Parts: sequence; C-alpha cells; structure tokens
Amino acid sequence: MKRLVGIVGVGQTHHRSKNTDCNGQELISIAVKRALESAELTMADIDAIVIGNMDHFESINYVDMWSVDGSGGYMKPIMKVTTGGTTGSAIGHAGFYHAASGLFDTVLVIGWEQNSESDTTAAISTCFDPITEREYSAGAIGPLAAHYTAYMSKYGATEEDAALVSVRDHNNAALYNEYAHLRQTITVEDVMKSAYISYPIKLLDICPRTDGACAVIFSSEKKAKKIADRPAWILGVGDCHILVHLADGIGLANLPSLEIAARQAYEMAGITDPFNQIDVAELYIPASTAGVSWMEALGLCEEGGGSKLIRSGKTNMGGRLPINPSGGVLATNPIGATGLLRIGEAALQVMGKAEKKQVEGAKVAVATGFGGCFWSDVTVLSSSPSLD
Amino acid sequence: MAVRSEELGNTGTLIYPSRIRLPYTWHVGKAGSRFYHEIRDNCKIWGTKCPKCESVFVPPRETCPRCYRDMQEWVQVSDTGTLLTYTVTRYAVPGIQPQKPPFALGVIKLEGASTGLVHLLGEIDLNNISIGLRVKAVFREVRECNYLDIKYFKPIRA
Amino acid sequence: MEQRKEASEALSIKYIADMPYNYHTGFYYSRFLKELRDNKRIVGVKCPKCHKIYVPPRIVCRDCFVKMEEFVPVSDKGTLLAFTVTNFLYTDTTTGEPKKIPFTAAFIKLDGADSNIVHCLDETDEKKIKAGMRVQAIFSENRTGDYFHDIEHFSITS
Amino acid sequence: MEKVGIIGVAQTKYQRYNPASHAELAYEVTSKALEDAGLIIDDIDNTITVCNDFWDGRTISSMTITEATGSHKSPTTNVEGDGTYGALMGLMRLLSGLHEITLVVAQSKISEGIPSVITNAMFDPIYERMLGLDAINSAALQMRSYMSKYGVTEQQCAKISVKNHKNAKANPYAHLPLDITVKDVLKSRVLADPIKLLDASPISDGACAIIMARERTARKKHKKPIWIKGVGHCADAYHLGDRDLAEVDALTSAAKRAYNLAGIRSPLKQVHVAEVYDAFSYMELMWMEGLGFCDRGKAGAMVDSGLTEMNGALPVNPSGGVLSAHAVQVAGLARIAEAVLQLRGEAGNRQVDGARIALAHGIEGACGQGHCVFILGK
Repeated sequence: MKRLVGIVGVGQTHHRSKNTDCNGQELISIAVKRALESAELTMADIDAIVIGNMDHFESINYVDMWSVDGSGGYMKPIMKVTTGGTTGSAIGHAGFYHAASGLFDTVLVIGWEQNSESDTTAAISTCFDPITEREYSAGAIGPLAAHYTAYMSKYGATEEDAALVSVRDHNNAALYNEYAHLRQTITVEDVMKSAYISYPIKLLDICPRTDGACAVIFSSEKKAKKIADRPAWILGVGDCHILVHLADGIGLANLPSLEIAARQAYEMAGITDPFNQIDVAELYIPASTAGVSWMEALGLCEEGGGSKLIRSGKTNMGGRLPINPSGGVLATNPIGATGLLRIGEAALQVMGKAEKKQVEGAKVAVATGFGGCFWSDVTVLSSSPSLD
Repeated sequence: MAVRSEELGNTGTLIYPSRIRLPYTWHVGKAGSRFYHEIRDNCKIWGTKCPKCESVFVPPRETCPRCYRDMQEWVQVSDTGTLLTYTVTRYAVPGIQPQKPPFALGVIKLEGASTGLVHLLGEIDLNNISIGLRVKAVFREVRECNYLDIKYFKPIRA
Repeated sequence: MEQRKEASEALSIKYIADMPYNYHTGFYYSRFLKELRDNKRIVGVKCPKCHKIYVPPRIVCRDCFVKMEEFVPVSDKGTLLAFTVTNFLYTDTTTGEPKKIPFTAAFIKLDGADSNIVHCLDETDEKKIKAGMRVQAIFSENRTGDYFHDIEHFSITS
Repeated sequence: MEKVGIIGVAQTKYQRYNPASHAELAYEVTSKALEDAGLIIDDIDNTITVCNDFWDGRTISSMTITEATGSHKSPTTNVEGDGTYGALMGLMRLLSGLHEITLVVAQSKISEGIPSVITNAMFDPIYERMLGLDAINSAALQMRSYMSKYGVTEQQCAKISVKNHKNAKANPYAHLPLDITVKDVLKSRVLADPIKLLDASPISDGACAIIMARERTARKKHKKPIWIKGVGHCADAYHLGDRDLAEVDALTSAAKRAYNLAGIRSPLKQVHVAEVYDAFSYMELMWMEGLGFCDRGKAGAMVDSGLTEMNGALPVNPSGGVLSAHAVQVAGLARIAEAVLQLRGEAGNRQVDGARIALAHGIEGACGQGHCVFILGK
C-alpha cells in the first residue's frame, strides 16, 4: 500500500552572493513564509519539519535545533538530514517519506545556506579524508574536469558544447527567474573567452556560491487535494551514494550514481521513455560540462549523445524538453538549498505556477541532486497522480 | 608542515593530530543589528513584541518563535532583572571561554522582557549566588557591537 | 553584477572557529602510515573474493562487502589519471592561514593497485603535465607518519 | 501505524580512545547486526547513516562510513541528529511501502575532538556562543532551574548515577560500570555547579546498528521481531532564555504522540522497561516526568522509592544508560537496541523479567531541546 504525496507550496528567497542584512534564521523565515503563502497555509497547518545544510559552511552545530526561530519549528517535530551537495534533494526525499509514511500529513522542508559566512572552498575541502585526501583537495573541480576530458575524448564532445549549456542556463535565469542569483545574459563566446579554472572548465562554466533558502511543502494525498487545485505529485524518488573516495570518480566518463538513481525513480513512476515522457527537467549541474555528459545517465539520449542533444536546441525553452528554465545551479547555488530548489522549480512547472519560467503544458518533470562524492538523487513529479 | 602521528596507547594504531580552523563572518541580521546598535550607542536594551502572544523577546527577533507572527513593535526593557538560574563553570576549555574559570553564568529575566537572557555574572561572590538575585547590566567601556558589550550582570545591593 | 551596497546598519560578527581533532587512523590507515614512515613502502589491502587491491587500505571491499585482511605492497610508481593546478587562494583548514599555492593535485593509479590515490606533483605548469604520464613517489627523508609529508610529492618520470 | 519489526541489533563496546576508525566501528556493527538478523548485505534495500560533521571532524561525514555500512549499495540518506532520529527516518521509509528492510547505523568517536568546543557550536554565533556555553554548563543551568522549581535535591540526582553505573556492571558494552555511593557523587569534582563529575556522562567511542523490516518480511526473517508500536519527536524553543528550563514540554508532546500511536494511556503501568537519554544524572529525573511516569516534580520521590531500580516496578536504564556510555549520535540508537534485547529476553544479567513493552528515548541539542520517543513491544 503506497501513499501518494504531493507538493502544495514552494517558497524561496531572492538569491544573492551576500545576504548581509539577514541572519540565517531570518533568511529561512523568508522562504518559509513564501511557501506558506503560496499554499495559503499557516504554520499551524505544518505537522513536521525537515531541514538541511552543511554544518561547516556556517559553523552551526545542531542546525535543526538552532533553526527553530526561523523555521517555525517551536513545539513541532523537526529533523535534520544532510548529505553534502545532495542535501537539498535528500531533504526533499525525506519530506516525501515523512508524508508517505502516514505519520505526518503536511511537512515543511527547508534547505538553506549562507555561503558568504565562510570560505566556501576551505569549508568544502574538509569533506575530504583528513589523513589521505584533504591536503590536496580543493573541491570537486579537478574530478569534474577530468570527467569531461574523458567524455570529450571518448565521444567527440567539445568545450563549445559545454558553453551552450552555460549560455542556456544563465540566459534562462536572466530572462525568466526573478529569484536567480546571476542574471546576466551571456554568449558562447563569453564562455569560451573566460579564464580556465581547471581545463576544460572555465569561469563561466561553473556554479557560483550563493546565500539563499528554499522551502517546499509536502502533503499527503487527502490533504494535498484540499490545499491545492493542482498539487505536484511525487511519482518517483531514487538516491544513490555509490562512491566514497574522491579519486574513485576519476576516469569515469559517465555518472553511475545518476543512472542508478534515475532507474529507481523512473521505475517507481512508470517512466520507460524519459525523453518523450518528461516535459521539463531541473537538473543539478555543478558545471556546464556535466550538462553535456550526464544527459545519457538520465536516459535523455543514447550513450555519448549529450553533444547532439545540446546542439539540437531541444533542451532550450521552447524545445521538446526544456532543461533548467530557472537557470539552474549555474545561476544560483545556495548549497543546502540547491537540490530542493530543483524539486521546488520542477513542482512549480507541473503545478502551472512557474510564471515566466513556465514550460507550456508541462505535466511531468524530473529534478536531480548531485553532491557528496559523485552522488545523485532523482525525483519525478507530475500534475497527475499517475502516468497511466 | 609535517604532522607527527602518535601512538594510541599500546593499540598499535596511530593518532593523527589535526584541526579544522576556519574564519567565519556571521550576519547579525536586522533585529540583531538594531539590538547591538542600541547597546553600543545608548546602553539601552531593546526587545520585540509579538502582536499575538504579547511576549517581549530579548534578544529581539523579527518573527515570534512561538506564534510565527512578524514582530514590528520594539520595546525597551530594563537593564535590571532577576536571576532565574545560574552556574559557575570550573573547568577550562581552550579557545571558547570568555574568561578564565571559574566564572559565573546566569539566565536573567529583565524587567519588561518575557524571556531570559543568558549572560555572565560579575562583581559577585561565586560562592554566594542565589536564584532571585536582583542584577543589573554593566556595559563595556569600548563597545563593538557584540554580545560582550554587556560586560556582565552584577548584583544590585539592597 | 553581485555588488549590493551593504546597508550601513547591517552588522556582522567575525570569528575564527578552531576545532582540534586527534583523528584515530584506525587499524588500516595505521598500517599504511607506518609502512610509509618506517619502510618507505606503500601498502594496500587485497579483497579475498575479487582480489582487487585498494590503496589506501580500508576494512571492506566496496564491491564484495567482505572484510579485507591481506596487506600487500604496491609500487611507488604509477600513472597520472588526472590533475588540477590549484591557483586560487583559500584557507588552509589546518592552520586558518592562506593555503600555499599553486599546487597540483594529482590523481594517480599506482602500479599494482586497483584504486586511485590523490597527492601532489612537483610541477605546477599545466602545459608540462598530461594525463597518462608516468609518475613516481619521492619520499621524505624525515618521515613522521603523515602521508602528505612522508611522500613529499610525485615527480613526472616520462 | 503499519507494523514494522526490528530484526537485528548490534553495538560495539563503548570506550574512550577506541583504536578503530569511524569506518572500522561502523563495519563492526553492520556485520554484527546482519549476523543477528541472519541477513547478508544484499538483503538490505535501504540504509540510514547517522553522522554529524562536527563530532566527526569532517564535512559530509557520512562518506566516512558509506562503504563500511554498505550504504553505497542501496538507496541511502544521512540523518544528522541523535540515533533515534535515524531510526525514525528508517521507519518512515518502510512505512511508505517503498522499502522492505532498512539498516540504520550510528557511530561516533567523541574522543577525537574536544566535546566542549563542539557543543559550544550549538549556541547562537551572534549571541550566546561568546559566553563559553557548552553541553555541561548549559545543563548546569537547567539542573539548577529544575531543582529549584521542584525541590529536587542533589542527592536524588546522585542516586541516578549510583543506580546507572551499578546497572552498567551487568552490561558488557558499557563504558563505565562503577560501584559508587551517593557520597562519592556528591564529593566528586565540581564541573559547573551543581553538576559534578559523577553527574556527567563519559566521553565514549562506539557504534550501534539496527535492522528493521515490514511485518511480513520481519516475520519471515526473524524468530522474535520486536515491533515498533509508537514514535514521536518534538522540539522546544532554541534560545535557553526562551525556555523555562525546568519544564519538559517538548518531551511531553513527543511522548504523547508515541503513546497515542501505541495505545498507551497509563505509561507507568503499561511500560515495563525504559531506556532514556541520561546525559546528566538530573536528566533522567526530568525525562521521567516528561514521559509521564510521574507528575511534574515527583521523579525525585519516585527514585527514592526505588521504583526505577532493577527490581522495581519500572526499571529505568538497566543498561547503565548514557551515564555509563555516551557515544553522541549513537546513544539514542543504543537505547533502542537495548530495549530490543530486553523484549527479546536476551539482555543477559540486565534482563528485566517479563518485559513486554519498552520505551527508548533520545535527545537533540542543548538541555534536551529536542526529544524522540520510541515505544517497542513484543
């Protein structure tokens, strides 16, 4: 007996590089209030809360407890889930399971990060093993760069293909998403001319670091139908943490965790032909290069077909399968919220509430999360309770 | 610089001494910034009042933690109050303690506030503290907009 | 595009968080560190089922989920799989001071190993480095049980 | 609530400076729990790890134990909180109907870091953190507040220490089995008065794992599944000054939820054994009140009566509790594991005869800001 769960409310802050005028709790409360407002609920309607971020980005231990002032969690069940970059998607899934368990009807999920409060690169480097990795590991750029180098040589993809992804996402953010952090339109030439961070990845290929928060409200079937005319039903979830050692990801041209997580989520949702069944995707792409090479793991193209798909324009707004109408991670990256923003944006699409970002007639959406050590989460959402 | 691993007793295993040492800049936020400015500039303590439950929160917040209502009303509270509970810390922890132990901490209910304020107790006999004691804020000479602009609370002699 | 004028009244609090950790290297890393320190030897551990050799050694085979107990030496020479020259400033988390840059993080597959390690190269000119190059560990003369130091770096041999 | 059974439990021995690494500890309990349940890793279809980046000294610290718990092999997530919260997440995954068998693993090596530095980071960085608050002196504020409001005495708190360290002598996993007297506790070194050394829990390394399954699978796989009858969790206000530290509102609410699900109306009569999170001696008294075993302020008298001793009507912490082994994050999950052993009748010398309903409890944050309560039954 499986329970249906729907998203009934989404809220987010206006994302910025530096939110100097509010503290973490205040930031959270902005997103929460907007989510409540969007669902026309009050805090009294919330039965449980899930929250997530990265501890050493703000140096706050027991964030679930600290956040109560901003989350509204006073005298409510509250839990923290954290899995690195996948935190946002993991808390989304945790919210889903809260409601799917039957223990809670309406669940508020909050992802947040005030990246400007710390040296993000240094803080993230503490994710590496202190005895055998940390000294020479400054984030995931090296492995991501190696990954695309392998993909280019195996399948003939180019740096320009990655630039197309960067242009698509940045321009979507600039044109359609008032909440996005980076809102400048760019060209392929701009990307190609930007400085190399780690060959073949250039400055305009990578995500920024952002201060921001996102809140999404999940509800059990009965409640969801009462709260929203058109909830975003969660049809599939998958998560996979297949690797652990930073160096293990080297040499891969694809992303096995995404393939596995997608398989789980698609199977649960009944998706057999992803490219034709999915109408819009919000993908956690930490670098534009991944926007080329990871399409096949999601079954959106055949092996090695990422370049062709990107060049075809089918993933642009107006194409068959628009990817990242919100501008995605390349435009906005408040790490603990990033994955939840994907779920929230995908929900808005199938709820028909994405406003300027709206993909017309979107019925089925997929959202992904990426992080940890090449880990992935996948969520399938739809405007109908089943795909049949 | 090389780390020198040490033997962990006679277990045959090693300890690798290291640390996580990182700089942080925490944004104080709207309510907190006003709170600290009032203390720095005027030696006055302010809270915010919930329109629903009418509680006055010190330190002030924008949202009532209980009712989740926006709080826009600012209320000045007294710099004197009553001790709700206290302790004397008698162990040393490098790096985090504001003064050498032993030092006293208390929760103080300021007049006009609905909440307690946790703070240091000073000018006080560490062996003769009691709940219900009347205390008054002592402000630091040079104030720089942080929690220790109130140096400590001292007993009010009857 | 991201310059927002900071409101003059918005405060922030600066702090250096300093958290010492005596990481226990455990039975597997201890063996690894001691072999490096005492014998200039790099050891891995072999899965009894699939015979894969993992470096650095660890308790369980990722694929077979069986406990591994056979320690085996691997070569100090290997192949460079990927690298990244880090040339932007960030905080060294063990000191809180700026990290010494540039450095080249190197992902290396040692001969005889089935998993990869990360260390550094003594070359920071990325034009002179190519994936697929052969590299060799250069051991420090004064070894202390610190992997990052007891192997000073890897050098390109061809 | 649909039936979910616990079919495997395992703990390490708790000790300071355990030479095993995080992963080695995690592997020990994972493999032992599988053995206890008669399963292999491929039977596990999802895993919950419980890791905290501060205690573990590592961001995304769940990476440290991913392989050692086999959680790279199946859908997984990481709960950062007490182990009871990890168990709750695992339970929810099963109740969703999407998974059959969940493995939950918590580990911690508290002796690697400096607990006061790590718990200082619980406090608001823009306010109270500068005061040098940590788990001990904040608890001292609570203990004083509680004693003063309800007339509970230091002697009554000391009795908890005496009882629990004595109980620990029958628990092979315990870190600190001790023969001590009330006088020993009262005379032990003052840390932050009224908390003395023997009122406080030790610094312990260790790990715990449990395996749970949906009803049909649980019955098929295990002779004595222990059923989860109820669960509840709840958080109080954050700032210490926002709370009446002598009160236990959040625990009352969490317990009420758990009791309602379990159909328990008279906890004292219906619960046969309780494992509660006594990080400090006084906490056991407060939590007994919050759990509804007695009225507010009456726990001291209840302890005086001997009711919570091993031979009393409601033995509390027959394992020796957290006072006898405090591996943070693990401790709440260990309470569940101990409760399971009691209900199976496999608790050895610490067995409470005839236990059919057990309670396990975990806390989160400073001074028990958050609570999670599990009711288990045969």
